[in-house]
Amino acid sequence: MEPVATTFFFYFLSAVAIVGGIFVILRKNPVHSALALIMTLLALAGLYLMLYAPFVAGVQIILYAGGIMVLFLFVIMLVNLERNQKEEQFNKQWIAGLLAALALGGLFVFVYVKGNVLFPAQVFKVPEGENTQQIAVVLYRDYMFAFEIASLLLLVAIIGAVVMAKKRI
Amino acid sequence: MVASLKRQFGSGVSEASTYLGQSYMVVDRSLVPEILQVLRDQEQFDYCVDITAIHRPDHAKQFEVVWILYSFPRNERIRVKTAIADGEAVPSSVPIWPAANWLEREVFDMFGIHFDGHPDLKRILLPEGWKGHPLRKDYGIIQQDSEWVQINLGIESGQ
Amino acid sequence: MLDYIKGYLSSDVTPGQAGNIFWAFVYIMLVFVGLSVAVICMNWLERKILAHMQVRLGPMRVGPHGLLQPIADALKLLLKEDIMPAEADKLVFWTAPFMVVITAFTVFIVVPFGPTHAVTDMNIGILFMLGVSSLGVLGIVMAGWASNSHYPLIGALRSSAQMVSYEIAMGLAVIAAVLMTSLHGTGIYGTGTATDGTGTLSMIGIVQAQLAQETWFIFKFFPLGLIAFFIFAVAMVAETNRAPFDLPEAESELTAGFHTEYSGFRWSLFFLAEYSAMIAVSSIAVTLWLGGWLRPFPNYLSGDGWDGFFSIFPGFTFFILAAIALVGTRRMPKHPYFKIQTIGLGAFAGALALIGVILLIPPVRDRIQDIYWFSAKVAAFMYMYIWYRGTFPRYRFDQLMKVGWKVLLPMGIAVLVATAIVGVF
Amino acid sequence: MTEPSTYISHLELGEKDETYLDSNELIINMGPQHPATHGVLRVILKLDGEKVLGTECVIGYLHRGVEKIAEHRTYTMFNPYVDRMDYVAAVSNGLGYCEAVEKLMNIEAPPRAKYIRVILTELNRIASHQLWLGTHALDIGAITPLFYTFRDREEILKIFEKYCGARLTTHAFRIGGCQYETYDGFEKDVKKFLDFFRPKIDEYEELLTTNRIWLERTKGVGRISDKDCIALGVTGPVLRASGVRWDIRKAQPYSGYQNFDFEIPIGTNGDTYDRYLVRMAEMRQSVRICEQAVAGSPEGPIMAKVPKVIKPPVGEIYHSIEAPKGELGYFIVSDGSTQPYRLRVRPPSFVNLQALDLMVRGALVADVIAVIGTLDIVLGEVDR
Repeated sequence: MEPVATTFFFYFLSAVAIVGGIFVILRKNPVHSALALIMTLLALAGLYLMLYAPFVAGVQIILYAGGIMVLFLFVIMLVNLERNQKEEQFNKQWIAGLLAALALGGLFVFVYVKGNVLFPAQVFKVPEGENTQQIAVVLYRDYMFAFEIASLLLLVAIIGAVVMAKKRI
Repeated sequence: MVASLKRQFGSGVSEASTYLGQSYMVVDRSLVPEILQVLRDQEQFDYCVDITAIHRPDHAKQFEVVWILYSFPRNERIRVKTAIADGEAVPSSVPIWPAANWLEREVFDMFGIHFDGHPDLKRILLPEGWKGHPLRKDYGIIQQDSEWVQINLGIESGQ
Repeated sequence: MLDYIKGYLSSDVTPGQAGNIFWAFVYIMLVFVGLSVAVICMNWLERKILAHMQVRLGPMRVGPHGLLQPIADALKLLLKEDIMPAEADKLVFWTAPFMVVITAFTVFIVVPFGPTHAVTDMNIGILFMLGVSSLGVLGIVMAGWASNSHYPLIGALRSSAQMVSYEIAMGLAVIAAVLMTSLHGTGIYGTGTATDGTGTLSMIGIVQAQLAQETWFIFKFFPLGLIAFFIFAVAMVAETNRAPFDLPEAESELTAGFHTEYSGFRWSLFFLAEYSAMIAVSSIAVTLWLGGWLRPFPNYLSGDGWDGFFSIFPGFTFFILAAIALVGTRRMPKHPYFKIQTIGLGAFAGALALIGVILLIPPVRDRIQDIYWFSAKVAAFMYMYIWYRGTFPRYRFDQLMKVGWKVLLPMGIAVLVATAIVGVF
Repeated sequence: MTEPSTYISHLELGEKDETYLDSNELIINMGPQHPATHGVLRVILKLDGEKVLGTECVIGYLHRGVEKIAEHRTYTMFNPYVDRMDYVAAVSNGLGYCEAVEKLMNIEAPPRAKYIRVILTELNRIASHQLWLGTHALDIGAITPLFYTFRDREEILKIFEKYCGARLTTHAFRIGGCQYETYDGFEKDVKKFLDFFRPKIDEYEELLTTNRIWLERTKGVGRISDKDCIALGVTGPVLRASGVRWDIRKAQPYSGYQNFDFEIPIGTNGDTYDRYLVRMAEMRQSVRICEQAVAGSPEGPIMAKVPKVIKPPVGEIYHSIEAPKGELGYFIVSDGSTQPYRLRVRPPSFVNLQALDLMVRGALVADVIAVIGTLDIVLGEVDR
């Protein structure tokens, strides 16, 4: 299917993502922050769709928005919210934060200016219908070893988390 | 059994007999915890059926506190009674029978009799902050704590 | 413009794939209206069926046999005062029901009622369905948290834990079914014609694979398909918060769980979402394991004769319903007070019969086939839902988790591995 | 008997549990308006997530001052009031009260009256257990048994209505016997009901006894040992489910129960499932008693010789019967006038409810519901 109103959707989704991101850090209430983060993640999923990567978009929704964020909210609702709301939102490290933000901004500007040199002018068009299959081939054939290492690392992380969270085993 | 108790505690057990096939004993207030303990441990009265009180305003000692006990091994009931004056406290029997907890609270609620050593002696059926103890004879049947009703329910009268 | 509209009619793909926005919009409206009607019917049916299971009559007053009860209920809900707790988080409280409803309806974009009867066919169809329906829990969590009250909060906590747990088992069962689209098996399991061995996540593709392999996936690699189906059938009840897994809204424990503080219109949105979510997961189950829109035995009982025989089913079903309604008119009390009700029931029977006649007109008959078989299979699931509710006590939270993590999850992994092994060797 | 293993301490709301995650302890008000608290019981739950750290019952929402009313009514006038305490088992309440006054006046109801009393009381026990079963199952999430039990309970209520004109608050007995001779066909009605009802118990059991979810929800839930039961004064089916074979109908027979052949069903584990089984078995035993009572009911008067004005001599009496919920006792102090000087009701539900805290500590919220259901409390009796 030919894309419709690509530019509009690109800017719309980008704006949603950015506004969501800003709300994540501006809201005092952690639940609001989490909801804003979900908004950002959904907007990103939309951007993936526009890049002809439906599988990544689906996984983004199912894992991040549907899975991880639900757990986030689960934990946030359990902890003491009243105390968090009283806490100071911007602490003393704002200078370092500002510097980091400026550096990142500089990088973005650099990429934007030099973008035409660094990236191909035309985005490589992956056939949408085979996106999932191609990811599978890449993951499980070309980068099998890296994939397995990553999964092993995650397993270690899970076990570590269980050990740390459990009082006695 | 009653006879042996009488021997053991002497004049503390002022009356012990049977009326309509039900045995009861009247004991001195100071001996209450001891006698109840003995009744449970030696005489096997392991089940505290009820604790209640009777208000007799014409007596010198206005209140009569009644323990109704039952023994599973002996299949027997006994009533232990003691008379106390208004304002006098009775030792709590919660350490002997945990069942006494709410029963004593109810007696406190209805008669205003205090139980020494009760873990959480407060009103149980009436709301906290209520004035008066309704089962006393001087408390009228349609009497109410109108102040409480007005403050908490926002109405003139609960009647 | 007219050509644009007409042009689609000759195509053999979904409007989404054809890029025909007009027909996509028509399909969306059809699905939306159909779903709303289905929810209304479910409302009435659930009350009636449950009532008859429980030796009572159910709604009898509003309309003949309470047929107008759902409409009366809907009116009542719309007219009810909309209460928002004073301490509630207004924005989140307001958004939550819409979140739930939108996700519950969005998934129907990819549900294939027929080879071309879907709004669109996505390459990641099943993934899309699981993903979007998993967003529904966010709405529930939001509702529970925003109410700023303990019972909804506990309901939301239960709901989030439950959904995340059962989604995993559900996903494993789904992957097993997706694996089957590419695997044909050999030896005793060898069936159907060979393809290139690539599987598909597309909802339509999955049904077409079942058609090509000449088997429903529930029977494939027996008993692996059946076990995977069983896992999904259990997990989907848990996903939709229905008895015996209705802990997030357990009325005897949490009064009404996450929607305790909701009333009127907003509450009805939760209701709508619950039922459309039930239909959605049932659609997944039907698509993945029960051959989707395929009529019974399309490969063995093929030929014009059988096609004709099966094609009269939709009309015939409506004739049976009309006959039941007619019998109902006969059994109505003869008292003049019931005259209007009797006439109404008769008119209803007439309407049903008319629909039956329309469904027998050849062009309609051919096009309605797929939708009929799909709906019939989904309806069977809906009946099961009601049946569960009438039969089972409620699980306790830890037992629910135990079932999810200690029973369904290992079973799902085992089925997945076994399917892969059986399929390859 | 050794030291009781429990000591009920009240709820300490300020106590803090050390956990790695700084999770909040939730204080939840369950009731007084809550679908599963069987009326207006309010339970304050202290929760860690879903785990119950402690409970505190707040009762008294239905307090009507029955004991105070008794002091201002004559013995006859007070009789209908007792029906309003345990309104589910009004007949049992009336039996206990009438027998207590009779005992105080040293009169005895004639044999036929006793048989009528036994029939009605046992029917009422069945009705009470049916209501318990329906609501208990509903609390646990099985909605269907409720309608089955109510359908069958209706038959009992019809018999009550035919006998005395009232279905729930029957006021069936008078001091000294029964007011009414049985209507024509009473025996036939009761027999018909018993024959109708016996397979129905199997039907209930079919729905629940081997239902896996029911087993998981009830087995090991709200366990209480026999020692704890006795220490807490818990009586009735709850006590028997913990393995104590004690029933006042056998231990200290009243109203001619010694003439009937029946068994006391007991449990072993003292959990919710055993209490369920015990009550189911009790229904069967009640059917047995009713059958014997209908078959063997003698002819004769139904009212003893009772003076027109009831004026018991000065004295006091404690009389208790085995109500469906446990030991229902009346302690009456007479000063020789027409009104009781003091009337104390020993309500089984009130005392049994004390065990709630012990039974649900460490359990989950859902278990609290199951345990409240299994204690079979009636708030009218708890609050009086």
